[in-house]
Amino acid sequence: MGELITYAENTWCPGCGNFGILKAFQEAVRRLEAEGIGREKLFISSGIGCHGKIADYLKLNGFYSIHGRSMATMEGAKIANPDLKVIAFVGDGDAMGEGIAHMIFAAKRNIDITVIMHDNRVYGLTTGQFTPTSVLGYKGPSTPKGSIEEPLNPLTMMLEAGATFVARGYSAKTDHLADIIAQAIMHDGFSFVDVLQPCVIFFNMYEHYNEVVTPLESVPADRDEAVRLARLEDRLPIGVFYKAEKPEYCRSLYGDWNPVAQRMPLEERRAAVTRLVTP
Amino acid sequence: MGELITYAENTWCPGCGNFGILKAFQEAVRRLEAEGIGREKLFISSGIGCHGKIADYLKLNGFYSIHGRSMATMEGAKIANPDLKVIAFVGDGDAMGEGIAHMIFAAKRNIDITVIMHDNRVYGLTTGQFTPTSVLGYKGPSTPKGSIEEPLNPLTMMLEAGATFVARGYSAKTDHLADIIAQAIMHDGFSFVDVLQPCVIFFNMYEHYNEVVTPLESVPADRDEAVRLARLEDRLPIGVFYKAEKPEYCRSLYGDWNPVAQRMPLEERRAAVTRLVTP
Amino acid sequence: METKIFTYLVGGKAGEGVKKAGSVAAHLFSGMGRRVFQMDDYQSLIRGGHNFSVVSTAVGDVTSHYEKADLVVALDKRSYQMHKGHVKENGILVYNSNAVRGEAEGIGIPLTKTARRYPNPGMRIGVGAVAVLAAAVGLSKDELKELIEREYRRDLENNVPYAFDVYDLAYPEVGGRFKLEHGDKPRAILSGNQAIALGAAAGGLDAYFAYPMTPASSILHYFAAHADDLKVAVVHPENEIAVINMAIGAASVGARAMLGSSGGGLALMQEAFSMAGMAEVPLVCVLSSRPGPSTGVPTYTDQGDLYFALYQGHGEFPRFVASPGTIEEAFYLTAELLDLVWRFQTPAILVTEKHLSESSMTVEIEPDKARRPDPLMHSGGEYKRYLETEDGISPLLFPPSGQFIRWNSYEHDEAGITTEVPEQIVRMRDKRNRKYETMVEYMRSQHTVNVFGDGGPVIYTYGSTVMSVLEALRAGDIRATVVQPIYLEPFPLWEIERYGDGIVVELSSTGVFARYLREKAGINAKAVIRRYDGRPFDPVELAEQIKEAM
Amino acid sequence: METKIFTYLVGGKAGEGVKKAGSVAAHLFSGMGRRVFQMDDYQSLIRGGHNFSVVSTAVGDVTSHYEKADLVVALDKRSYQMHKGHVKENGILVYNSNAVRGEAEGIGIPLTKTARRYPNPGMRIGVGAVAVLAAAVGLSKDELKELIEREYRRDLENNVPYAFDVYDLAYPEVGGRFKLEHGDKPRAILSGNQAIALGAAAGGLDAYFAYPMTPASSILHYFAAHADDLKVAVVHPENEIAVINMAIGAASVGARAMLGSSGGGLALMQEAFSMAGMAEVPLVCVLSSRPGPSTGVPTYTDQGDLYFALYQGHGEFPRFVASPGTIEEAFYLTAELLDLVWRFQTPAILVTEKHLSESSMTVEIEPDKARRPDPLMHSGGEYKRYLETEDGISPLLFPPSGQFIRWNSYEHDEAGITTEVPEQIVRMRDKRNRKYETMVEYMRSQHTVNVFGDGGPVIYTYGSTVMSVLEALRAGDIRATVVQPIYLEPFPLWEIERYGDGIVVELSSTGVFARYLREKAGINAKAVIRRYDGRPFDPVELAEQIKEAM
Ligand SMILES: Cc1ncc(C[n+]2csc(CCOP(=O)(O)OP(=O)(O)O)c2C)c(N)n1
Ligand SMILES: Cc1ncc(C[n+]2csc(CCOP(=O)(O)OP(=O)(O)O)c2C)c(N)n1
Ligand code: SF4
Ligand code: SF4
Ligand SMILES: [Mg+2]
Ligand SMILES: [Mg+2]
Repeated sequence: MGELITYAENTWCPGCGNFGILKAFQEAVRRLEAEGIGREKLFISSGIGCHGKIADYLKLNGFYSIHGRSMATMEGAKIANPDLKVIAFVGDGDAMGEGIAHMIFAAKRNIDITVIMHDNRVYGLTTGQFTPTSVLGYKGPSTPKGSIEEPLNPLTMMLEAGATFVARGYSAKTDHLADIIAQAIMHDGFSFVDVLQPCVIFFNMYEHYNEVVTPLESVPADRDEAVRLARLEDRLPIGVFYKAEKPEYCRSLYGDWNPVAQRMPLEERRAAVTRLVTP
Repeated sequence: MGELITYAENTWCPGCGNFGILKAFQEAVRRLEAEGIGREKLFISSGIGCHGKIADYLKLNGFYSIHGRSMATMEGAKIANPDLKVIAFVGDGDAMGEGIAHMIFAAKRNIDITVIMHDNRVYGLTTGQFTPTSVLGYKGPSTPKGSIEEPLNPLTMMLEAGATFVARGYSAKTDHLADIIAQAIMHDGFSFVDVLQPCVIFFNMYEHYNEVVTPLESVPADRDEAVRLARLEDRLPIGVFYKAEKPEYCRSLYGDWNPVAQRMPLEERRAAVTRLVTP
Repeated sequence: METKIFTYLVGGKAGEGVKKAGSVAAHLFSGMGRRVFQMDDYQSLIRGGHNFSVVSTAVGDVTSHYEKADLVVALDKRSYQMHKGHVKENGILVYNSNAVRGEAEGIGIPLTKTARRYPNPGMRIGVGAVAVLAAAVGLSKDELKELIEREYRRDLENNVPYAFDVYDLAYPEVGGRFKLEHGDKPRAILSGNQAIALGAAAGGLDAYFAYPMTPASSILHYFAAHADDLKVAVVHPENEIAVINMAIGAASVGARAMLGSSGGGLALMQEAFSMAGMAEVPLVCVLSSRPGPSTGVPTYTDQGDLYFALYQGHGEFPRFVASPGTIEEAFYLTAELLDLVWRFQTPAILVTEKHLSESSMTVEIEPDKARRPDPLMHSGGEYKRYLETEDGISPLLFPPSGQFIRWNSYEHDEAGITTEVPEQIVRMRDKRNRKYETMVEYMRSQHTVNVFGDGGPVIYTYGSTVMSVLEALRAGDIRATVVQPIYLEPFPLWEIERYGDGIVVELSSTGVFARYLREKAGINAKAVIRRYDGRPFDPVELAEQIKEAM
Repeated sequence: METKIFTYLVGGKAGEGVKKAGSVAAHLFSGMGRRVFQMDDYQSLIRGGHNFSVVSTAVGDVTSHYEKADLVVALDKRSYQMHKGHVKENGILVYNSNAVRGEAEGIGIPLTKTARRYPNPGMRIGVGAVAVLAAAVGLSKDELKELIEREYRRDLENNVPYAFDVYDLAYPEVGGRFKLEHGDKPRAILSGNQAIALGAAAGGLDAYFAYPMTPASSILHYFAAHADDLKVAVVHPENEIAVINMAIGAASVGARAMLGSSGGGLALMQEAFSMAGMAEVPLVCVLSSRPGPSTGVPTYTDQGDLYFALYQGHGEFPRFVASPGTIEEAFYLTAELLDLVWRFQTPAILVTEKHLSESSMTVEIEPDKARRPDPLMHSGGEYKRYLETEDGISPLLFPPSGQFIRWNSYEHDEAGITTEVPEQIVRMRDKRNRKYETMVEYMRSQHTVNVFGDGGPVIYTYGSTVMSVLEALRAGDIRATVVQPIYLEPFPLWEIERYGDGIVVELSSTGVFARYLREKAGINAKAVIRRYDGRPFDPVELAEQIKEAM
């Protein structure tokens, strides 16, 4: 599947969890293609950070956006062309820090975009400062004596905001992750995939994750159960935590229309304008 | 208690719920003074909106800040001078829309500020557009066919973010509200008070609130119970939903120190600098 | 200083229907074939306070309200006190005698007491102000009825009899006092914000994004109300940062996108504005100014954002900045900017002011004359988003497509892949700079400067102040050459420099436009006529100032 | 073109200890009493890629690295290829023979293979580069051991024997090839960002707020590491908007506050920056630039943000914008800006670049010479936050106090209560404009422009490019008058205008500084020497360009 990858030199650190995400995503694309969703329908984006480099590596249409905004960029793309399957790759600093408002509102409005969060619990590319998901006591260059804040839980936060598809994957379990990603993209509404992604340089959690990560056997019965499971720390469940149906934003906004593909002919538009400027 | 009020002309609409908040707050100040917390220790702030005008009316030290930022302004004030009791008056558009990131992080870091949200479920001052707390179907000038988004629940959102004091009051029950506000200010950590505030012009909920508002008999046993109660809609509980102890941010940051009141003498500071610039 | 202008001023509390009364008057006049200019002065509050609406009308051109009115109707005491000095010689002052007591000047009519015969008396008295006008200009009761029915539409069973009651009270005092000539034909009345919205629509807009902020909000409201007729996707998201990033995302898949806000909102968008420069995203941003800095004076007007508008965003990148001088120009210019941003793939700022955004006037608009975007599209072969071309413009292509399309906020190579290679950085910066040269070259063939008048001393002005200046020249019967750069960036030096030194008129406290002219064109201001109390110029006063400066 | 400069260049992958090796070299030289300049070139990645560190040293002044080195140590193949052309005549090229194969030029040493005798070989080879230098400049093994112990501190049981191994391999080839004179005394080595942090501390800073962004992050890191020694509250909040609003809140209760970011971060802060203007909040904002627009090239240097830095925020309000020319100046200027913002209660931008922020050099700093804030405090009577004074400066007062203190982002009256009254709006705008006049008057008595050299053609430059130009003059033995405005706003026209036309040197693609000089002072650039590939000037090349332009 080499042709899904560009010629850009990969500059992730050897062993970085991002490789697993890249692999899983390619696998997910293959599965989608098998289901008839061609890659030309995909539109991807990413924030700035180590995670963001995936936008350089994946040979898919998209927008390498700015720190914390790729989900907003993708909401705009979706609103303009709802036929696209849009995916935002985000970092934990990116999405839970700088861009948390966009995350909450994308979930709230249940817009059909997929957010894949490379959750390494550090600002990787800016040399390891603590992020909103960093553990209490985490020592980074802005918190040399250890972080004094308790982390946010991305899953329960997104559930609280109204997300209709919430899942967690692990970059080292690429097959499982590919499956989740494919499901997330297929889901008709806002999907959030939190990916445990060890950063071998600043917060290497491989050993810990390998020990505690436990796949869910099935989707939990309801949101309360999803929340309970998402809060577990000693046994760290991965899989789909929550999946629900709710009206999708673009359809609620303008029904079965596509702003760029079904543009009103300019003549009609001008006739409409003429009506509005006629006394 | 006239001297708590400035000479500014009050321009709220007759019947607006904001009057109840203004009254309750003055009463809370009186109660705090009775407990030995003088008004000179208070530092207030507000966003922009109808709610924000309270900063013009209250004769207390403070900062009339910008839309969505008053809580950040107040975090800065608290960090600089932790001896102050700082209070941010915010709107629902202000705090759940423009400024939601600051709300979540102020709660997360459990910084000792009090946020009082004038929750009229509309952007009042900009003529009634829908806000993050507006009901599905709400018709405002930006949603003439009705809002297509489900509202956020400010209480559960703040609980999710880690707030250690979460309460709801009703502007028409000023005595009850005054009590909550006094408690919130006394609480050592982040406090959030969601105030049901009818906007008589754009979303007049007096009748409905008068019918369904029900004071809690006691503080719910735990956070889960608080969440359950906070989600009720048919019977709308008011009172303190949650109260917990957790290390306060400023003390975790620098212990028992006060940056502006216990400034290091400039000579010592320069000696320290000299050490750092000596080869 | 006699003009053929008739001015109607109605003042009262927010919620009393003041603006509506002004608008009804405007429609009455335009229905008579006259031209109309309506300016609404309101405070940042919802009920109470002091609002007023001034409508000036003439058979010929009128591009400003006048501060002094022929007929003043004061609905409350504050209006009475404020506006009793605003009655023209031979004008009439009518006041609500239930609100104003113990005052001698003018004609008292018990507007409130009369309204109490009907429900919601407080919100109805604006209708009374219309009835007074109807009587004063000699409308029959039938004509008044028709006017009320056409313009108010709602609650007619109370509004019409109330209007009749007031008409009967007023007629003996003011009946037929003003004879207004009919003009050639009825014209549409648009506010500046409506013109901007409609111009964008005519120019092919697909999606509008905005977070409410005075004085730009009514663009959002207008689009929301007309989303179905115009087939525009209209989105009001969580904040301004979402607004611009969504708009950029929309543009990146081919949507003609626009956004609007005031200074504070645009200030929040600058990071993404800079991204639009780097990624070469076509985007029109409407900046409707109010007095700043910061929250400032939200419901008033000012031109102090000029430099802010010009230099948004970090780094070097090309952009258009233009400002319409009239409401009609706002229509065409918005469409034109949509064309330009798509032609050159870079962002634009349409800078305007509350005075244009929220004032209304009679216009004659031909939607077919609006420019339509005609971007350069990819025509075959391997696609490269940032293809290095001679003119710096790379063809566009949108998904779905079998090709690789990558937009990038990082510096990049032709395909849009991130680069840190020195030569590559230089090549892309050169490409964008070449694009700027192409823009300048193109603009040389475009209409970038308006010149009014055929001789006389030069007056420089721009934005909505153009309307004030033109009216001042009429009001003061002054011969002058008014030079208005429509485009501020690229600055049309080739047009401007020929006019030499002149008088500068602007709404700012430090004379930013005069400074700009000096810095850009070496033009020295002989005098800088400034106003900066948030209010637009009054043509009569401005005429005096211009005469003095000449 | 012979200079007494010795240059050491070490290149390799991120993670191999390249920057550290440069820094150890710098300390070795400064320990010899020499002056040092170190420039680190690194990519936006954490491991791999290509980094290099260049250290130039002399007994006399040295204010830039040189692209061509006397001793190049290439730790990997890419460095070898890139830097084999960067060896000065009579210089030496040493490479890691385990990484570079089949190449003839230079001296191969098996740095990796040797490192494999110890744990973590990949991260250790930077120590080898230091050992090669030690051998080349004739250090004894004891001296090398001492150096490694002092500078690396950790893992000495492996680092020292590894260094010895490499020393032994290298000595036969390069031993004592360079004789470096000793200078007068050891000096401290500071990076620009450290100087900014320490200058602020010396100037009385109470609180520093920042969200990480290259190349400003290391100010945050430095403050975080020294929060306890310096007694500064250091906060890294959720985003840049929180940063500036917190800083403003802190200032409003009396804290001397500062923040730092790069263009994208500052872009997000503009709404609040404008609030600082309106509410008259003292605040120093550090803007450390990289090539833009947008994400641009994050770890490189540029001066294309000039106009962005000058015109931040909507509306009209006074501000200071200043840019340090050297690392020492960065120290004093930061303290000075803290003084100025408190004196005049308005925000300031310290604009600098990656090249100053992240380069290091020997400095001699006297903390007692740093200015200290001495704001005008309220001294009695009824307090009014915005008291109208002749010079526009209102006294300050902080809580707790028995008085009413209100800061306001809206236009306001003297007490800080919101106003929409026209006369009041004018008065407050006049007050802030008077304050600006006071600022300008004050700055006329201050040191606002540096002039170097005593005659010869005029060269205009600013910011870190000053260091490049000064070194180029030394390198090229050129006589010139270098004029550097330290302050860009208020622009010190009174100083600048006397110098007339000249050559302009800057790091931008369109010549923004040249344009600024033309617009502000009517100065025409005889030539604009620009570099805009993200790299700072090389003094030798720049000297040639200057000569050509003269
Ligand atoms: C507005 C803005 N602020 C700060 C930065 C600097 N920055 C670049 S990447 C990054 C952190 C990225 O962290 P995260 O999103 O967790 O990604 P990771 O590198 O860990 O994959 C930051 C703060 C930026 N590019 N833009
Ligand atoms: C950055 C910015 N965006 C938009 C606005 C315009 N604005 C002023 S008040 C307001 C809404 C206020 O709503 P809310 O916070 O709910 O307050 P309310 O008026 O309902 O009390 C808005 C959007 C602004 N002042 N600043
Ligand atoms: S720093 Fe961490 S997250 Fe970034 S590439 Fe290296 S291992 Fe991966
Ligand atoms: S608009 Fe609503 S919230 Fe605002 S003052 Fe009036 S009633 Fe109160
Ligand atoms: Mg991360
Ligand atoms: Mg509200």
